[in-house]
Amino acid sequence: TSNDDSSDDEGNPNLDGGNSNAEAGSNDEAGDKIVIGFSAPAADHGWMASITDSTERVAEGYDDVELRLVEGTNDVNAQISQVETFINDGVDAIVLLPFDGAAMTPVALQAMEAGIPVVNVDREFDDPNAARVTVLGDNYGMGVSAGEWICNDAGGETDLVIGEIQGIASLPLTQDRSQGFADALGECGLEVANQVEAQFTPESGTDAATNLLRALPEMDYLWNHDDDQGVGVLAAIEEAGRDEFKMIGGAGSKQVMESIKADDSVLKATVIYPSTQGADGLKLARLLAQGKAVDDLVEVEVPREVQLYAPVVTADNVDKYLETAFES
Amino acid sequence: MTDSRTERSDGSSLDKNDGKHVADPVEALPEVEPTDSSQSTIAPAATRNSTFGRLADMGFFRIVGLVVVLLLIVLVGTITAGDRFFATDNFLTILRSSAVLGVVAVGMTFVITGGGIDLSVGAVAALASVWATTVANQQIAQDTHWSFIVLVAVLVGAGAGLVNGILIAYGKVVAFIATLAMLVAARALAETISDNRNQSARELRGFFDFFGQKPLGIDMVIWLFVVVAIVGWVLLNRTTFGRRTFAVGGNPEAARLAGINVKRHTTLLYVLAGVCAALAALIYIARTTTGSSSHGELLELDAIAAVVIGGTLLAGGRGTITGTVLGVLIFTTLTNVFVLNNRPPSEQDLLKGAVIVAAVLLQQFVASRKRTT
Amino acid sequence: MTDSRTERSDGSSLDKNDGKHVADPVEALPEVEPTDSSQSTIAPAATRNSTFGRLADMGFFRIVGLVVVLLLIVLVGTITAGDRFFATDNFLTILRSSAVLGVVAVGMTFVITGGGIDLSVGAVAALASVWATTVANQQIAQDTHWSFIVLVAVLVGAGAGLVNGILIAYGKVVAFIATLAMLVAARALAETISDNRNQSARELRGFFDFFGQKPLGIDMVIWLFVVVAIVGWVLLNRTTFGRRTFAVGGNPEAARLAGINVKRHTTLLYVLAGVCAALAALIYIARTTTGSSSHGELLELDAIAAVVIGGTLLAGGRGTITGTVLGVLIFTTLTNVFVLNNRPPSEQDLLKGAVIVAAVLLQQFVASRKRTT
Amino acid sequence: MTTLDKQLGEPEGAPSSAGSDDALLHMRGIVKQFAAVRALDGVDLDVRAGEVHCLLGQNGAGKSTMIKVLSASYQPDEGTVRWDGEEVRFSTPQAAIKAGISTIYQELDLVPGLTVAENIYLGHEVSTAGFSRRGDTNQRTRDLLARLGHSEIPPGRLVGDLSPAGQQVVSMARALSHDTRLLILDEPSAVLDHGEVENLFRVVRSLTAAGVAVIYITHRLDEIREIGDRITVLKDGSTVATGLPARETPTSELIRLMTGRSIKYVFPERTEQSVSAEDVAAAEPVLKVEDLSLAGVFSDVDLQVRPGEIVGLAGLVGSGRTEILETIYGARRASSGSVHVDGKPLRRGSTHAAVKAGVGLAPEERKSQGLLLDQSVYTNITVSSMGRFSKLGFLDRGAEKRRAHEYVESLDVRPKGVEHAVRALSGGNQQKIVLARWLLRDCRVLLLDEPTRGVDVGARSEIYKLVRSLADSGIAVLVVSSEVEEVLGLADRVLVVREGRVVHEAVATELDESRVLDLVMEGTPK
Ligand SMILES: Nc1ncnc2c1ncn2[C@@H]1O[C@H](COP(=O)(O)OP(=O)(O)OP(=O)(O)O)[C@@H](O)[C@H]1O
Ligand SMILES: Nc1ncnc2c1ncn2[C@@H]1O[C@H](COP(=O)(O)OP(=O)(O)OP(=O)(O)O)[C@@H](O)[C@H]1O
Ligand SMILES: [Mg+2]
Ligand SMILES: [Mg+2]
Repeated sequence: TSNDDSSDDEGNPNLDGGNSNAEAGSNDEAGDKIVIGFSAPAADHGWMASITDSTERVAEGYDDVELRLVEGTNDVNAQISQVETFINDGVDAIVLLPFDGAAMTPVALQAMEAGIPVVNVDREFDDPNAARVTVLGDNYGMGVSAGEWICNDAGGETDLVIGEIQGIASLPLTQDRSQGFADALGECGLEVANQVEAQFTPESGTDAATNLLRALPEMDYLWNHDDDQGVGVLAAIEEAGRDEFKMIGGAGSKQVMESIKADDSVLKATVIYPSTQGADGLKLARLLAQGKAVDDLVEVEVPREVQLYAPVVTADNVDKYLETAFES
Repeated sequence: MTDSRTERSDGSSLDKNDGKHVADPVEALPEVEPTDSSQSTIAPAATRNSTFGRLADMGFFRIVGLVVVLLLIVLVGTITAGDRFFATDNFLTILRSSAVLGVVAVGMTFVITGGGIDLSVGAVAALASVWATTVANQQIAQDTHWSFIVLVAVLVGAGAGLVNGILIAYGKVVAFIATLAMLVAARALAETISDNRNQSARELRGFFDFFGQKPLGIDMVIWLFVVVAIVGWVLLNRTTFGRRTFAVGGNPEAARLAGINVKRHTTLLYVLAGVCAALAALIYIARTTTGSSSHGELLELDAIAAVVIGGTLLAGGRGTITGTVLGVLIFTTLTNVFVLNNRPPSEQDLLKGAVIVAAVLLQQFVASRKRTT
Repeated sequence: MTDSRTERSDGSSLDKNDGKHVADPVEALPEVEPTDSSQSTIAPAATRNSTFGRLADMGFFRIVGLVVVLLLIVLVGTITAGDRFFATDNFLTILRSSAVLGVVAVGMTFVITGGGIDLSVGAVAALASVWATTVANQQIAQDTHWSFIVLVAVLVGAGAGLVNGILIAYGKVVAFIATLAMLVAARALAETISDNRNQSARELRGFFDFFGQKPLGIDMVIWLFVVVAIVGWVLLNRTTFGRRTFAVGGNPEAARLAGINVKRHTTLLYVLAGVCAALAALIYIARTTTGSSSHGELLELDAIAAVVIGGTLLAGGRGTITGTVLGVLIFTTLTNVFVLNNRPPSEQDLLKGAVIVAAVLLQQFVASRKRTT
Repeated sequence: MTTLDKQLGEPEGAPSSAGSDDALLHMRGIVKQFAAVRALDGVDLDVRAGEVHCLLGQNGAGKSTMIKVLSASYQPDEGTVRWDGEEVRFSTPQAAIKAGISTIYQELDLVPGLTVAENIYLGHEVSTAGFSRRGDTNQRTRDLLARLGHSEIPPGRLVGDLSPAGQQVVSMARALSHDTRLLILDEPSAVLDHGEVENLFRVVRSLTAAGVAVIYITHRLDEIREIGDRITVLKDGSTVATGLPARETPTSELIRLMTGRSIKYVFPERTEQSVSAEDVAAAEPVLKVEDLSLAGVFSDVDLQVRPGEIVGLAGLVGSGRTEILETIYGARRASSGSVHVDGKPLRRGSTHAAVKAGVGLAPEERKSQGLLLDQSVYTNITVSSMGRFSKLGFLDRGAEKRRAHEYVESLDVRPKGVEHAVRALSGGNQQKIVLARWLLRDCRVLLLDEPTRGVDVGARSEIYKLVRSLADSGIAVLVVSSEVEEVLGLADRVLVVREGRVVHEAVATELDESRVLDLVMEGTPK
């Protein structure tokens, strides 16, 4: 089900723009000078900050790309205005990670109608015509991966207590993750005992975990949607002195992977949610604007949709992923 | 004016025989001999202060201060971003993005002038947007007329405002707390109704046809902002409602003793703010085609900041719609200039904080300079 | 003191020859026969209800109202969650999660009692947490002593408070706006310093060893909260600083005329709030092992709500640390009960809004009942 | 020097050359300019140790501003201050207090949320290392209050709970809690009744006997006779006379100096009513109050006021007269009883209904209850009659200003404009604005609570004439006043209130001052 940008297969972060992959094809050779607008939600946690940073770094690697980076905002009204400004400016392509996919659809349509290709990253528009390319993490798949890992690890037991710490509950991506998690658990006869909400921040992770640990005095597995908040979750677990359960994380921060590698806590695995989506989006946008195609595909156009894979990282395979990991 | 005075100076009104019926109480007043006042008693100050010292003038100088700030930002924008900034399209973009904040800030101006504060406007806008776009309501709107969802939104906003107003005016809960509770509750209700999902309103053809119009090349949402601002200005400055708002905010006890129904008036102010939030919800729907419980987060703080920067007194009793509109434009133009100049996000916020403070200080400086001259 | 008075009571000061030196003029007053005063009607209300009527008593009844609310929540918790709720461990959990809000709310109580407001506390806590845990500072702390990062945090908090205070007291920028600007700017600065990353402080062994202790089985962060609350209580109720805080908040003009340096005092209040925010930052670091620019989001609103629910007057002049602590506990206990019962977040918020309003209304009811009896 | 000074020649009766040396305080050429107003325009003042120096002047003459300059609440723009032989410039109120200048301001400047003891020692708390010593503070407070003759005020009582008179005592105690060499009293008697004023004078006398200098500001000329030594008269921000002997200078002369004109009677002259007493008696009462009670404050008040009649409520401070007026007006909700205006019952607890029915109230505390201080004169005048100037809710501001201007003219409010903020007006002129509001409204019933408190002699007689002519025009007037002379002079009928009950009712001409005082005091609680 997954398609992937070439770089990930080699376990080699292609974040240095044109250099690393240069021999792979001609795509990274300088083309027409283009301007790309990039807008994302407020970089209020590591994953989101990494989205912006990696995009910026990739853009810096291309001499032919001028990146217009605007202040991340969680106000759709402000984000709409940013895109409108891009349209007024007549940029060559727009990479958009919407705070709210549906709400940003009209203005994305407007951009497309104005002839500016839009690359939609992570949070999906509700109209397929609003984006030329959609780069998606697999949120539902993330939940499924986490659930399947637990099912495997549990080895058929069914009276297990499972906790879940969500990210911001009102985001569709959170609901997708929880849905995937519940569905996968259902396959092996398990269900979530208690679900609490955090806000992708360490502080909210601590608060949510503290209370969850009270609510579930005995627990077998805990899935935490996000490794940024996971820092706080782990601190709360230590504070409570609990270690009777196994925890699986989400997103795949460097710190978490190091911890998995060291095997020094309840954290045994994490499900990757690539923070390089923005950078991928930028690369595709560049190709679109310069009329190129993806090198490794036979197809002469940039594909319509790219969905990134959500692998589970454990102590066994952590080395493979450690380098692409973001710092939370 | 002058004739009526000469009429009276003949002294006939001192005739006390028909004392029972007095058409004009002024007639009944004792006369002061003109010689007295001419002799000396006019305070030296009185003659001097005919041009200064007027309340309206102070307001005027504050507005001048704001215009200066706005022009400075425009200047910086033009220098740094040239045509990209100074273009009709860009100005329309600025105005479109001002619409939500502007509409809410007009309502907030009334509440603050009346001595209150409303932290719930953003959450109420979210609630109204969600409530108006439920499947059921969209169905009714399609069966009847698209304006049905306008009606629903306005009713939700007014209802939330009414609850705020009643808690504050009759329940004597302090406004900050009552509206903070409403903030929390309204957003939670919006989440419950929408089940945390975006509610697409794309099928409401009539609604989007209406908001898609551009009379004189200007978007409908901008017209809505303009109309709200003008109506707000007239209401505040030219009607008894506005006059009462100043009185209630300036000294509620004195207003009450002057015969104003302070509680009812206070309640109405929050209803007004709620209706403005509902209009903002319509703008959200028009611009995003969705109703969502996450609309308008932190909108209340921006609105209060814009209102206060505009020169409305946070303690109540003094308020200006013109200032509020300028405050809103300062905010949105500033953001626009940042966007055009590609500044890193954190720097933008740092500068935004500085500009807020600078705007307030500059206003005070201009006003105080004018006062001492 | 007493000796100096007896010295003077010999009446020598009545000698007008050395009129330049006048002793305590009060001594010059003749004693009045008791009959005189008993006839006076100057304080009839005083004689009428000597036991009630003191506002301190009013405060007492407000506290009773809060305790009732808290007990109700505890009751609900015990009924619905049984042992899982009513257990020492759980109470410690509640207290641990109260620490941040509690420490900040104590500082906020001072600011609000002094007639101000501070919206920047959450952002300042974030800034202090980030600044104290930069690589460079952690290195210095490891080379010297872990308390170096405490020092850095406190200095950052005090510095931010100082800027707030100077802008407000000397620059005459209204507190809401000045601290809102600080909120925006401090968070932006925190993001810049940390580059939006969590800064792990795990290597600070000494720091975590210290905060890992549990004297009497109670976590260090809880002790910190307790100490701050007690120091705050003493400072507010038993010192001239506290007395002056009431005066500055209750009637700043009167305070000025009484010779209090109102501007300096106001500035100190914001510094105090900044220091409390810095202590909260330390608790964040201790509990999450990271400094992060995302710490303390919306903390200011929760703190203000807790303070006002506790019975401190938002307009200034009346404040209670006991009430604030109860307000904080009501909030955190409520959340705990919800989580133990596995209620969805939106329902929690809906009820939270209702509880805020109910707590305020109940307090008023209890207080007004007692006043009329 | 102003032209007026030249007219008057040298300030009269001042042994200025001799006085300057032994003067404790010596102020010369003080100028204070506010935004638009030159409040002080070269004022001179000499005060000697051990004297009571009275400061006289019309409302707005600059008396309060002068003493605020002295106490360093304001900084003067020009002029010199010599204190105890040395030229000084106090930079903060604290500095003035330290030098021995204590002030009781016209607006009681206390903190309502602090206790009596805390207020008295505010700014110089009794403390050790920053910790307040409450026991000591309370003990000292008790001593102070006892010496002031008010040991019944508990040190722990909140000041906000005290009556204005009680607050005045606290202010006094606060002033005396410092080592005072000069005590400034700005209209202290305004909120005090007869007995309290006596008590105040006793305190003042013992202070001067101890060598303390006192500056005393009042609008009641009889008080000056009783307590004053010398007088300085201010007019329009400058000194027109200084060092006048307080007991010898004739009243007419003082009034002439203050106002620039002669006024015969300070208190209203008993003139025959234009409408005969029989006519009034025959008329149906406009205001009818039956069995009105407010739990814990007053009970079973019955009274009637007929058109053209002025009814006075006499009583001690704190006897509940203010509450009676406020309850009639609906500002407080009566616990029982009824109020009828023109035969129609008034809704309880609604000022709105009262105003609609034609009732107006000029409240006791005009700054906190009567006026929108930061708003213009004309909005303050028209606030209760907005309906008259509006169509469909839209106001005709031109008409408002014109009408307001007429009242400003006819009531001789100064300055004359209608667009400046009421805050800038002096006390007496502010009172006129409140009255103008109800004149404009065409009230049927007018409730006046202490209508001449803080009002100068000139304005006072104008207000008396005004009230009388209003009554003559058919309005029913109910007046509360703590000045017995005023009640007797102004009212047709007098009700005496004691401890929340009407204890006596009589036609004014049948009463005299001592009789009223007796009735007022009789059986006060022991
Ligand atoms: N803060 C101020 N701003 C502007 N004008 C002021 C201010 N304070 C006083 N004034 C003006 O200064 C003049 C003197 O006022 P002041 O209060 O000293 O009078 P006063 O003699 O004490 O009168 P009263 O007897 O009514 O108390 C008045 O015209 C008044 O309007
Ligand atoms: N808000 C209040 N709380 C408690 N007691 C009050 C309050 N207001 C007034 N009182 C008391 O009610 C009584 C009546 O006061 P009121 O002010 O009506 O007297 P008054 O006759 O009008 O005297 P004054 O001449 O001072 O106006 C006094 O004992 C006063 O202390
Ligand atoms: Mg005065
Ligand atoms: Mg009274």
